[in-house]
Amino acid sequence: QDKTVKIGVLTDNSGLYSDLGGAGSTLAAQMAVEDSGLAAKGWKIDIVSADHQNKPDIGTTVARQWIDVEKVDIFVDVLNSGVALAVNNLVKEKNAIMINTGAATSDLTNTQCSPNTIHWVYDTYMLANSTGQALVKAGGDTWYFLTADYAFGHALERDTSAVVVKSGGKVIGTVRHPLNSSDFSSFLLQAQASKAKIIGMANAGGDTTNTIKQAAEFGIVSGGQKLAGLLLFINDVHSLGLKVAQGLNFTETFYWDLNDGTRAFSKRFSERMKNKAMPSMVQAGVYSGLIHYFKTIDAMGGNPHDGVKVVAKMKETPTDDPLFGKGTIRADGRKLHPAYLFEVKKPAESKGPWDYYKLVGTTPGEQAFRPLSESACPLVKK
Amino acid sequence: MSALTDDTLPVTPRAMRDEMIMFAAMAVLLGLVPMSGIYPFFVMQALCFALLACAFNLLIGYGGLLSFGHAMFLGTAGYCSAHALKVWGFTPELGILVGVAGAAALSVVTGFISIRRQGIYFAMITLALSQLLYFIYLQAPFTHGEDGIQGIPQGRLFGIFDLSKPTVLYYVVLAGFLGGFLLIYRTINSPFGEVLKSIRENEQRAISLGYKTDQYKLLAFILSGTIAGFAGSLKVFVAQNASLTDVHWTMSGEIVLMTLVGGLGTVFGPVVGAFVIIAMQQYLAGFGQWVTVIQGVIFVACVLTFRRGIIGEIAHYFRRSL
Amino acid sequence: MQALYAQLLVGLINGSFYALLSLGLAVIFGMLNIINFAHGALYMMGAFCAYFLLHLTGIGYWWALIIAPIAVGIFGMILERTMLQWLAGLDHLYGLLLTFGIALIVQGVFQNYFGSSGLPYAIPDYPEVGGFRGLQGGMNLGFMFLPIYRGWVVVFSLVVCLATWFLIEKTRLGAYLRAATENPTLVRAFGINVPRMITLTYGLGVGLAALAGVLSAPINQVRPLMGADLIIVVFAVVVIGGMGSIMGSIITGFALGVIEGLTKYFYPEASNTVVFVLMVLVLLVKPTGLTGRTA
Amino acid sequence: MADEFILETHGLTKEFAGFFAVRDVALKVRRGSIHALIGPNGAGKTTCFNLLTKFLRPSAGQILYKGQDITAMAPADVARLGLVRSFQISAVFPHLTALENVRVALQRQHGSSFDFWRSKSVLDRYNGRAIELLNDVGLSEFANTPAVEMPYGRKRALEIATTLALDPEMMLLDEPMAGMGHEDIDKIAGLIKRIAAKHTILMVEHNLSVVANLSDIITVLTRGQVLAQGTYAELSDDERVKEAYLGAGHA
Amino acid sequence: MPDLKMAEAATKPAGGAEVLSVSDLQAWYGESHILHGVNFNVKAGEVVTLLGRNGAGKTTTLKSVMGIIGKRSGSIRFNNEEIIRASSDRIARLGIAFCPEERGIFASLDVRENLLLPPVVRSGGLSLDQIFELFPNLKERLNSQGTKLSGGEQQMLAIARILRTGARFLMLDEPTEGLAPVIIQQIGHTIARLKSEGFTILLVEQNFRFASTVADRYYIVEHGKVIDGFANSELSANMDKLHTYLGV
Ligand SMILES: Nc1ncnc2c1ncn2[C@@H]1O[C@H](COP(=O)(O)OP(=O)(O)OP(=O)(O)O)[C@@H](O)[C@H]1O
Ligand SMILES: Nc1ncnc2c1ncn2[C@@H]1O[C@H](COP(=O)(O)OP(=O)(O)OP(=O)(O)O)[C@@H](O)[C@H]1O
Ligand SMILES: [Mg+2]
Ligand SMILES: [Mg+2]
Repeated sequence: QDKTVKIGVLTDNSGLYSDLGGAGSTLAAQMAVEDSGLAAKGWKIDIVSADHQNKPDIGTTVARQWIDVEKVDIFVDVLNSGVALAVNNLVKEKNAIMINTGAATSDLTNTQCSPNTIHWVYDTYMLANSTGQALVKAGGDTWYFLTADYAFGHALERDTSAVVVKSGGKVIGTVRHPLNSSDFSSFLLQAQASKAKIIGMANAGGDTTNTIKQAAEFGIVSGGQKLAGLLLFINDVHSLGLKVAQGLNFTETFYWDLNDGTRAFSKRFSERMKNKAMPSMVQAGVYSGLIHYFKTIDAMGGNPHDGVKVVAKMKETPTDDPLFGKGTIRADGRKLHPAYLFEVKKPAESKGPWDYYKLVGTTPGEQAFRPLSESACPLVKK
Repeated sequence: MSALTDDTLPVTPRAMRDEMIMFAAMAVLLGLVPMSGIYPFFVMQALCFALLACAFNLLIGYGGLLSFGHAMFLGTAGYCSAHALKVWGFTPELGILVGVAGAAALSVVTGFISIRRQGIYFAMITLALSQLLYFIYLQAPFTHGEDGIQGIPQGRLFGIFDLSKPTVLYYVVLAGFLGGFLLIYRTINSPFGEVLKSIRENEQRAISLGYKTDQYKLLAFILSGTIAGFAGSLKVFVAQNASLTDVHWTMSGEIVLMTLVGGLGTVFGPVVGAFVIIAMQQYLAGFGQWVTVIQGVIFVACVLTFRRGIIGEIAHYFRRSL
Repeated sequence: MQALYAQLLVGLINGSFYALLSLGLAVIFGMLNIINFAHGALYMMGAFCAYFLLHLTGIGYWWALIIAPIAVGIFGMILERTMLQWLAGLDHLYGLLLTFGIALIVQGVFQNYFGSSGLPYAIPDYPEVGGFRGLQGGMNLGFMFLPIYRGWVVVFSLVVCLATWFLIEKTRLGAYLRAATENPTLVRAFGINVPRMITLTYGLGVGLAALAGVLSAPINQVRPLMGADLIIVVFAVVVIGGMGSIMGSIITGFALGVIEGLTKYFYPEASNTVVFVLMVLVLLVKPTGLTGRTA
Repeated sequence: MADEFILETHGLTKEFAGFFAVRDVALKVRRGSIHALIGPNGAGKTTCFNLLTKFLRPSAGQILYKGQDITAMAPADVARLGLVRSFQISAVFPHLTALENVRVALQRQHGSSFDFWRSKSVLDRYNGRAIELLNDVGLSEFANTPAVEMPYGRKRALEIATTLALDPEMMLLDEPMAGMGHEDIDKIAGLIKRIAAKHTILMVEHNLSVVANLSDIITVLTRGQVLAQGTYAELSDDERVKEAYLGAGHA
Repeated sequence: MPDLKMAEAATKPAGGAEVLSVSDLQAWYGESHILHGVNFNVKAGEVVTLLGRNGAGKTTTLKSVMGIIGKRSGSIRFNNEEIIRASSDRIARLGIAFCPEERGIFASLDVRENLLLPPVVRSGGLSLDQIFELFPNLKERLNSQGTKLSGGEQQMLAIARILRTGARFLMLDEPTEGLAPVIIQQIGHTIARLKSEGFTILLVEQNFRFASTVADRYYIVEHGKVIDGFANSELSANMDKLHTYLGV
């Protein structure tokens, strides 16, 4: 029996998203290997990692070389939708595996779904759905969108508007800002003037954090309007500081302080991180996904090099790990687990660094993600 | 722009012979790659960038025009080809044609706007134009924004060569590269090239001799942009995607870096530079966070210590032009 | 209509950042003939410097406004002495490439140590004067809520811009610098210590970038890449204003802020591109920019 | 008329922000003559040249070349009509060899300058003519020297060779002898004399012995206006010319 | 070198202390060795002219004294201070002023700024009024861009601006090039006047006729060496030699 596997952590090590994945993803993969106990059972597991610099062509070249030369079996992380979609095609062509924990695009399990890919942590549909639904339910029934003017922003806005309307709310306006703006005051003034209860930020990364910071300055939150982040991570909150970020609402599928399992893992993780950071949901996803993968190949006994076969097996097996709890993987490659709506604590409520979130609501996995009935994935038999 | 060219030596018949020998050696070496066990995709990508850098070098090294927006031709041709191949279902040769035509059209327009500007203004206006284009591509629906055009079919070139076979693809790319390279080489050493050099040296004087210098510069710009576009179209077959990174200004910076490392205004410098930089990107990818820092260090080291570039330094050492 | 006033004012505020940054660039270009691609990185260093001062030593905003530009300025002078100096007399291209490399290094190093998402920096809440706590809070102008801090930014940068303009255009320094750009050997042969003057000027330009960094720290995330994209826009401002023209960049900086503000209001999708379109138009009509000296 | 005078200007005027560098100049250059334009510094001689070769646009007036109105033409077109200039500050292509410098000019005349697909060895057929021209100005030994490495005087000679390569009907020479040593001056003067057999020459020069030796007719310009015109002998007696240009001590 | 010895003998001090003495000066442009041991001296209050063919190394000699040639060796003493190693700004502040042959007018400065550019190193320079009296053209064109001046006006400006600085030792590289005869005469008068006021002047000239009206002594430069020298009084005796050296 061939009991060797190679894991490729393909991530952004140097760019905009390096805090989310980057070195932390590699660490999470290592911890998964250590915790799997497979080495004791005669498995030989190697990890390679590389920086795709958020460039699809670099990503595919590295990935192709990994598959052809280094014999990598499985890709994890693969942040950045552009890179993820490119690698998705390649992995399918070469019959390898991708457990994507970093990309936001829900196309990975919709039009672009593949028998070789599992989308683990989150996607735009889920974020829109969870945040939109929960906030409307809590009384935030008028929305104004601040949307980054490119495909990703449009998708987030479109999905969220649909949810808002479906839940009985109303969208009273939208302003589209260019990607990577440094100043949002004009847009915020327009949002403020709209008097909407919720200002939905359909953007990401630096755009979102700057929006939040400047919203605080223009007294938007203190004026009674609420900011809803449609894609925000704990690292963003950490970098904003509670003073500015307090009161924000948004969805994540992992938080270090959810339960004993998450706390134990996160403590071990952060001790080994250079800057003592807690794991992001992307990094947690790398760990969780690999644990499930290891369980599956161990059960198969060996020869884990047929990607389609392994993924099919993974889909058959229910998932269970300390970070995301029990869950399943659907036919379209979507991993299901609960989505949590968090609100950022006030500075006074926080007990220390990284103690940032209050849990506001939970949506079960089956309701949080795009239902199969709406799926355009050819793998789904209707 | 005279400081740029202090080290270029006049081309003598002997230099041309040296260059032909170098070229033959390069062609043979590259031809042997698939048998050598070297990973062909790496070489293919490097070849595309090498052609791109050569095209850029035509403009700066021989026309004295620094374009800081050459990525726009790469990206435009890439998007055009990708769209033609994927959405319209064109054959590879037609796909390439569409890409090259797109880049050529773009170079006519941008060249017309920028060519009358001098020196640093030229660099800035090309940078601005490419940035303008970047934002357009970011928002245009057919490019799929930051997701890019993915999974482009490779097809059969002229109905014969199956491009999904790496070896076949390799030789097609190699042939494309060598063809482009020869065209550039010929341009540099043509009657037109001579006029271009004299314009770079002293434009006022060239005018007083009756040359309409703008027309010559424009032709050089169009040639350069078109060949850069050809490189972009070839790259589509290698990477099988077309994305925003190819039009971003950092890509333009990389093109400059490649040419600089290899040797500005040398015939083979851009090729060597492209291989070095692409190899670095591939092999440093494992170094993670330090990639950009290392790239920066190379820039600085290059400018400070071997400004002539690798080939330039070698040529200077042997007092040859390469 | 009221909303329009608000947009104009907000545009003016952004304009003051453009003005400060392009002023520094213009000083460095006009006087040293270097296209300082590292400007964005140095701007970022200014912001980080303010952050370190506050979080490591407890030194607050007001002192940071003085210390950070000086510290970063000294860093710039070291760069000039150790690297840029050797490029004197070479083509523009090399200065541009060298500073591009420096920018990559500086940004890369910061990113390695501080991650990409950035660090917080608050608006100063001291001294307390009258009803104001430092520069926090805002006032209602009727047509908009103006954060005090934004008002401060406009006024302060205007003062700095004019002072720099005066220093360079109205004293002998400017003539020395311009002459030294053209023919440093000869100026030196007139008895002027050109290398030292150039070093100090680069320090000044860099200091201006750092100052803009400190000013922006309380309103933008302090991120390693905060200057990377801004720099291209600022280049455009300098080009439109006429490379090397001090007043040109100041005016264009403020004007661009306003134009961008209006675009954000009427056609936000184009607010990133408007500057480049403007630049192409200006250059087509006036090749040397609005106030540029002939090349 | 057009036969007799190859170049005529009427009311030629150039104003720079209120300052008249050239004012209402009527110039007639006879075909086949050597016509000198002299005058104190700042009189407007170079500006005149710039106007004639279209490097500057006249504020007013008209320029006729071979009877054709060239007032609104582009500089390159004027050069193509056979009206070619040299510069007051030497203008060569510094990193090309002397031979290549001359060849660039020869090439322009014979077309094919846009041919980027042909080898430049097609240019070799101009080498013979280029070397001939270099010999004429005494630069044969420098044929393969890059212009930048040549002494100043030789650069001037090279510039003349390059201009001659265009075989212009009319040459405008702006201080061709400036900065040259005596031997060179004699050489170039001889050269100009020889050229003048077939070409018309309009020349600015401060070296009086050269002007005296070479020129058929002299126009004196002061403050942008024509002060006098005549042969050297006529003018050296003219009090106004003495005062404005030659200076008191002039013998 | 019997010639040179003769030359030195012929130029034994006619009075005044040595202001500048250059011995065994060698200079290089990059790789190319241009000056191969130049020897000469200039005494206080003298006008000394370097003559020589194009490319002989006259300009290079002046530039070496000024400290703006990259590589040089030998000895240059100015008022008994060794300056071969000094930086050019320091040399300027010692009181040497240089007017280069390519004029060095700054395009980005207007005429006034060009004129006022060189800092005053010592009192006793010409006032602006005196300068305008000398070169009336400049007064008219004060606000014009420096390089928009006519060639001759630029030459005037280049000379004028160093007269302001108060340096007592002037080096003029072909100051009459491109000037009209009237102006050349004026410059001749100026040099005479400066000399009478105690200025010391080192001149490089092609225009031998002009040089002969102002110079006290001549040195002949050829192939990077001083090969001969004589005083103005010995001029007629040396006319033949001059012919062979310069082709005058
Ligand atoms: N572009 C310009 N802008 C402003 N003034 C100018 C310009 N060009 C020339 N002038 C002025 O016009 C006058 C005539 O200049 P021009 O160069 O024609 O003189 P010139 O007769 O050639 O003198 P020289 O013998 O010294 O070369 C000068 O006073 C000069 O300052
Ligand atoms: N920048 C330079 N690089 C290389 N060689 C140079 C340079 N400048 C001058 N030379 C060479 O040095 C030699 C001496 O030049 P220099 O300028 O001193 O001569 P000169 O006596 O002043 O001549 P001229 O009368 O023409 O001004 C010449 O052979 C010249 O070609
Ligand atoms: Mg003139
Ligand atoms: Mg000289």
